[in-house]
Amino acid sequence: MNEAAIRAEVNAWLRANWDPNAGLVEWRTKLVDSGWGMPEWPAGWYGRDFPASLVRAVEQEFAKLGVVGVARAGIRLLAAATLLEHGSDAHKQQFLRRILTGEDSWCQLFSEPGSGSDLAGATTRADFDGKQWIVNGQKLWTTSAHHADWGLLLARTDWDAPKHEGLTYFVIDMHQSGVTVQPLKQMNGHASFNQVFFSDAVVKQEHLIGKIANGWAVAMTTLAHERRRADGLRSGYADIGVGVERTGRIFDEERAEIATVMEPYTWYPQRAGRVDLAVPRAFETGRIEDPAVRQELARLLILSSAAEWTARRARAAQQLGKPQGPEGSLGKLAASHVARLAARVHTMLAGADALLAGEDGPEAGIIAEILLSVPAVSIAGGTDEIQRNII
Amino acid sequence: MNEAAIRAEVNAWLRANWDPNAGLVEWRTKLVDSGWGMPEWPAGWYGRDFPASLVRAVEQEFAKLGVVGVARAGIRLLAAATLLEHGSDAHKQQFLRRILTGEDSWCQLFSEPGSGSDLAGATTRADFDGKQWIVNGQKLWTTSAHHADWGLLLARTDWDAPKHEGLTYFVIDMHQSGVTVQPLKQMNGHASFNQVFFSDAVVKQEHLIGKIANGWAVAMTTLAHERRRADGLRSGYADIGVGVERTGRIFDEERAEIATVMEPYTWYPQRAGRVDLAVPRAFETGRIEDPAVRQELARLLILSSAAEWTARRARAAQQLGKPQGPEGSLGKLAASHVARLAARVHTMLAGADALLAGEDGPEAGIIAEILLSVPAVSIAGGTDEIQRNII
Amino acid sequence: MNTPMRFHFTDEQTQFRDMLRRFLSDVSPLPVVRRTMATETGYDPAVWRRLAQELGLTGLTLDEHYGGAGFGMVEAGIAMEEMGRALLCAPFLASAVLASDAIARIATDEQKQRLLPSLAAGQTIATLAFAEHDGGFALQAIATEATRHGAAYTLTGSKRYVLDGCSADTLLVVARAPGSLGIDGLSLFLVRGDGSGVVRRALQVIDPTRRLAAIELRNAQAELLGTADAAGPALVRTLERGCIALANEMVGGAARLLEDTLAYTKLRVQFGRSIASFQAIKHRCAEMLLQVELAKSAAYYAAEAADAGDAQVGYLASLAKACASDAYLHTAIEAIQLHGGIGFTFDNDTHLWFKRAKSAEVLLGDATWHRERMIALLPRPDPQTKRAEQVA
Amino acid sequence: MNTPMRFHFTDEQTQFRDMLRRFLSDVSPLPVVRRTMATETGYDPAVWRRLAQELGLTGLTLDEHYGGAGFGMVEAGIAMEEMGRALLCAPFLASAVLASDAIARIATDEQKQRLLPSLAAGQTIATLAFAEHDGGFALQAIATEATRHGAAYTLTGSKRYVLDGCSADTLLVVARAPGSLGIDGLSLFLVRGDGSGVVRRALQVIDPTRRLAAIELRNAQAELLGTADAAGPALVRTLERGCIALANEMVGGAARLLEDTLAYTKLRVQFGRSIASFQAIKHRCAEMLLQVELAKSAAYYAAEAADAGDAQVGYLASLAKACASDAYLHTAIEAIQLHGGIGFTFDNDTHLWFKRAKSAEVLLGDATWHRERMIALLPRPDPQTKRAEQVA
Repeated sequence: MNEAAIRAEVNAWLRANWDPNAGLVEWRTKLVDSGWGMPEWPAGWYGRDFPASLVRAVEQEFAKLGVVGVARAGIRLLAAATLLEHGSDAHKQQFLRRILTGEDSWCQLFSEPGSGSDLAGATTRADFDGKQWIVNGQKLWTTSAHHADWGLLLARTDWDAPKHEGLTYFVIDMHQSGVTVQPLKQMNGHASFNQVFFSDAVVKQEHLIGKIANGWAVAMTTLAHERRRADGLRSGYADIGVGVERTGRIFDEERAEIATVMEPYTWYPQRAGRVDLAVPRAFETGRIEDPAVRQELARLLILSSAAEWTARRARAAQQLGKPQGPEGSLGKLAASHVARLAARVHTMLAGADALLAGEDGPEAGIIAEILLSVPAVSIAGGTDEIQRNII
Repeated sequence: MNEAAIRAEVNAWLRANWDPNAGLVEWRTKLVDSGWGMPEWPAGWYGRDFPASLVRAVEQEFAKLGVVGVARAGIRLLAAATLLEHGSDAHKQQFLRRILTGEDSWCQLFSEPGSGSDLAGATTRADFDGKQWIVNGQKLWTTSAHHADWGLLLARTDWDAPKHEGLTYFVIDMHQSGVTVQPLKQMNGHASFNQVFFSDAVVKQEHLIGKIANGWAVAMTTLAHERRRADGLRSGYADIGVGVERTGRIFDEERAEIATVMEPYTWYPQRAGRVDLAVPRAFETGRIEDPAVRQELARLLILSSAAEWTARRARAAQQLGKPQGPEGSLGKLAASHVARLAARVHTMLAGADALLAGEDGPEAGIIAEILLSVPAVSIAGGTDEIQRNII
Repeated sequence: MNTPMRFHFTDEQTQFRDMLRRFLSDVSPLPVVRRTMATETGYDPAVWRRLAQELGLTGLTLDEHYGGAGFGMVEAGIAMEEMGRALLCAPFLASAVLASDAIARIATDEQKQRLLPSLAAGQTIATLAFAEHDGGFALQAIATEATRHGAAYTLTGSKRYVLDGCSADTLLVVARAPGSLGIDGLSLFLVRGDGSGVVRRALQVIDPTRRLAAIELRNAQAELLGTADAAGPALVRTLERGCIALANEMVGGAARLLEDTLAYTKLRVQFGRSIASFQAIKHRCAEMLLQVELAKSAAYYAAEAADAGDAQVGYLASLAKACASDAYLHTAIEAIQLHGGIGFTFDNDTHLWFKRAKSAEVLLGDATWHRERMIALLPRPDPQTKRAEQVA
Repeated sequence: MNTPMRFHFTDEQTQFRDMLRRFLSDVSPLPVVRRTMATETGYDPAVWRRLAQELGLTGLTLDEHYGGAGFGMVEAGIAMEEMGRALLCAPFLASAVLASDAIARIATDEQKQRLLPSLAAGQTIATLAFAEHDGGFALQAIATEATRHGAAYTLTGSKRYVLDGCSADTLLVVARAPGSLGIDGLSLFLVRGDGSGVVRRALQVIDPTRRLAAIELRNAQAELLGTADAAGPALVRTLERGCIALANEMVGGAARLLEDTLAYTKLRVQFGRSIASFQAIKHRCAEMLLQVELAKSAAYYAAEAADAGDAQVGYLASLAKACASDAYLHTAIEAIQLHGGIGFTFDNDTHLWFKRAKSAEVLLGDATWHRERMIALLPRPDPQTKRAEQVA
């Protein structure tokens, strides 16, 4: 296919159909049916079987006009990718469309208390009572469960098989009495995750994905997409409509959608250490004059700048299609060093005020939130979980 | 036995026999035959079967008069302990006496290149040619080989057995053409260890210790004594004749003996970081005025003082017969932290002079030697080896 | 040091520790701590009474003459260490250590006779109000001024970071003579917590187990304790003892965190094996252990030195405080991370110690400040010593 | 930064690197390094000639006009990085970086025409003699004085830590006008290495691959380069480029050490398994890798910024130098320890890089000095930026 032609076609279609004052779902419905919303998807399922290069072209045309795309927030697209690969036509029929329009929100029900990053250790059970599956147990580290309509559930259906071979993959309706969602309060007062309790929760027989006892393979698909998409998804919103002023009903509705999804992550900048505040505060507090502070501040600037540049080098290499060097995998390790050092610097800068939180604390409590959030960086085991759940 | 009586008896015997102007060997011969030199040893073999408490009493009587004891330097006593436990009467007859008089010096031939702390991996071979054992191979990390008369050799005699079961323990005569001792030069210019090469070196059939293929068990005895004695031996000389002026031929000869044994370790204080030099140099160089230096210097003083006090706590608990707490095992880890930090501080204090060594370097080269020696602390694998070899 | 140190606790001291540990786990287990830290005052008067009446802890270091137990810094250190382990929420540091020591050093006999017995009995709670917004915990930076009216005084200024400042009956306020500088001209004053011209406000704190107040003084009625303008040097000593006490509290908390973490990692199974069996975890635990043991040694040594009247106690107090601050914080962060994601949740107890570590790190001056102070107190060695030690 | 950075090397630059790596492993493998570092001059004239004639490295950054290749700091960084990997013993930093840059910035056209071509061709070796015993590498501390006699000058003073000072034909000496202070009144002078009043002495160094000299000047004949008393600012730029070059040399050595250590740990078997499979070793290696990659990023960025004429190049040069100093030393110590006992022996090559790391750490100012300099060069942010970035 010829890229220029594609660009012209999508551009023409957008000019003909895009209306900032339409309803978000209304517009997306039109978009999804047009096949322009997910051009990389199969032609049969709201897509056009486009290769990555053409997909990028389409995305750029969207960006030029600042057009809102299909719903990407949360783990919707992971659910979709999993269903596309392992789901029946009935599943695709029932779920894919409402995923892309944003009507349905999804959550992932894999991790459990204690099992940490060892997903195969799941002990939540699903038993078939002859006409449907009855689920009992508990899941942890689920991010969007509190506003999810559907959940991707990994549950044990065979207790005699080796742990990887006794799991089955389901789609569970989150709106039922057997499902209780509880926010998991953190030491810094926020709650980015939920615990989900199942007591005789019900899963329709037809909502089993793939085959019985084949859940691990299906889950691997979800995780693979999670990793592959992580970056793309995170930037998903950032690069839309740069420089295009975004007014109109549709943008308001989209902003609301984003806000809901982002809400659990408002403290993440603090978790990262808020290096951006270090220099301004060093000057404002006058602590910049303290030679010991100067040394630590310099250490922080060195570490954070070098870490950022290392990430940029990795991205540049990637964009040039160069073989991915080791520098790509170092982000997390660097981030935890930065966060710890930033906390030390912010403590030095705050002086005795480091004792105080909320309105009494420096920066109206932001500094206290930093000090109480950095330990979350590079939590053994937990980390990947947490990182992956970020959109 | 009554301690007071023992003290009186040994004191009387010492007053009757001790002569600072006698020859070292002459005196020790008398001492060894008297059984006062090694009272914890069996009565049949130059000892008196004394319990630890009485041994300590005897040692104190020696210390009071500043009397020179039996030869303890190097690994003599490890050899002796091993022979006492696994040697035949003939072995004891031939070796024990000359060990205690200091006439014979010994070395340990266990470690090999590559095998690091995995002694059982030894590949030096010993083959029986019908009347004697022929040794070929190489040993590493042997400390006193360059002045040793005899060596404790662990060699493989069975190549089909599991690695621990194919080893045999020998005593080898170091004075023969088949044995070549080469000092192992270190990055700091010193040589604390030797490499020993065997090419068709000979071991008399009767110098096999214990049984064939039972070498590992015998070696364990040597290592056990090594660990148990390490501290005692290290302080072996320190607490002798405190406050007694030590003049006379016998002391000169002992000093010479000590010097020979200590020679490979002259750089060990530098390896430890020479914290004692930090404060004086900080003042002398005027760098004490630099706030960044003050922070690092304080860190060093905190770390080294706390490490010393931790060791003192461990010793105090030990002396009170209290159950040994964890603080005992932390010395090495602490030492490596101290050494690294000390090197950093000495570098800061030296300024540009940290580039210089020898006479051009600060403290006539001592600082350079510190900087080039600290990496030896807590060498992975190697460490224990090195530590244990210290007398 | 010229005084011979013991480097171990006597049997009596060990018994005291064991008794205290049992008592605290009985009267203030973690559920009680969580309940107490959610209250307004932040401590439980009932627990405080039992501490006073059953153990006489409130008068631990005061003379028998005033109804105290007459113990030294070592015993106070043991008490603080156990309280740090148990995360006890109580005005012990404020009242039984800082305030009691300040009065004992500075007040006249008549004043001691009048004030100490009720403190020793735990009937009244006192605190030392010296820190201010500018300059934090440095006595030199105190700006609050005392104005003399015949025999009486009035104080005007703003105190901040006052330990248990809202629950204390008695405020010991440090103020300076107009125009004085540094630690010269400082006096210690007695101010009634509910006195006129005193406005107290609870500060929002990072550590809910340690309450702080801001206190506004506007011509507040005050009674001079001891001699005017001469309290500076004594207050320095008092704060040094406070640092030693705090260092001991910190090692107690750090040691407890280490134990809990080791237990948890042994317990927690991942990929079919206890995560404690992962070598990397072992190494991190060994490093924690080292930090904790070093900090213990420094805290114990400083306490022993204080009782021995060691001339270097100021240096040693700063050393212990700096050492414990870094060790506790390091241990707390590691503890949270080795607990995995669950260690970051509010229901897991680890963060309670983390927050305590954070407040202890800053209280009475952070590690950087105390490291600088160490060097400032370092005696210039005479050239001989160096050469002498070179052989060692 | 406002200039758009590439964050990658062009294909030409990558080819230059590959070619250089092959060349160095061919002309200066480790046996040659060991032989060369044992010689009196500490470098091999034959290798130097090949560097000049076959690769034109000696004129890498000089204008074509003077027979140079006209390349920038990035290429110089690549050259330094490869030389650091290979532990090349040669006066490249002294002559091709510091001296060449100083002349190019300061000298008159006539002087450049006279001096640069032979430097570019590698026929003469020059070095920059600025550091002195008191004050080390700080230009402000220079005490050597220049006395004017009509058009001529004589210099008197003591220079120290002069790179390749004994083998250089030409000494570029920094001296000050009598009575001047700071970097004001500094001039750059040309002094013949064998000139009268010049006494050169090789210093005993910690790193045998990098030679230093002490140079005594007693009324030494000198030719003023460029304008009198105005060389200060230019010399600051020259030393910044020296720091960037040195930072690149350091990351080359560190990266090589890391590779060797990984290879060794994979190779070395203990208790029947490769020690690389020990998780604790893996973690130490991951930490080394992080340090090396961070230092690379800083060194590359600074070089690119220098070529882009970035106004913050001074700040970035100090950042890169401080980052690389700590990373290289950390890597070198870890490398020795992970090699086990053998890593501490003279026959094992690891210590050669360790010593290079040690000399690079100190040369041109240590990490503490450059961290302080970074902050001194930090622009005071306007209050807006902070709020702005808060959302990011």
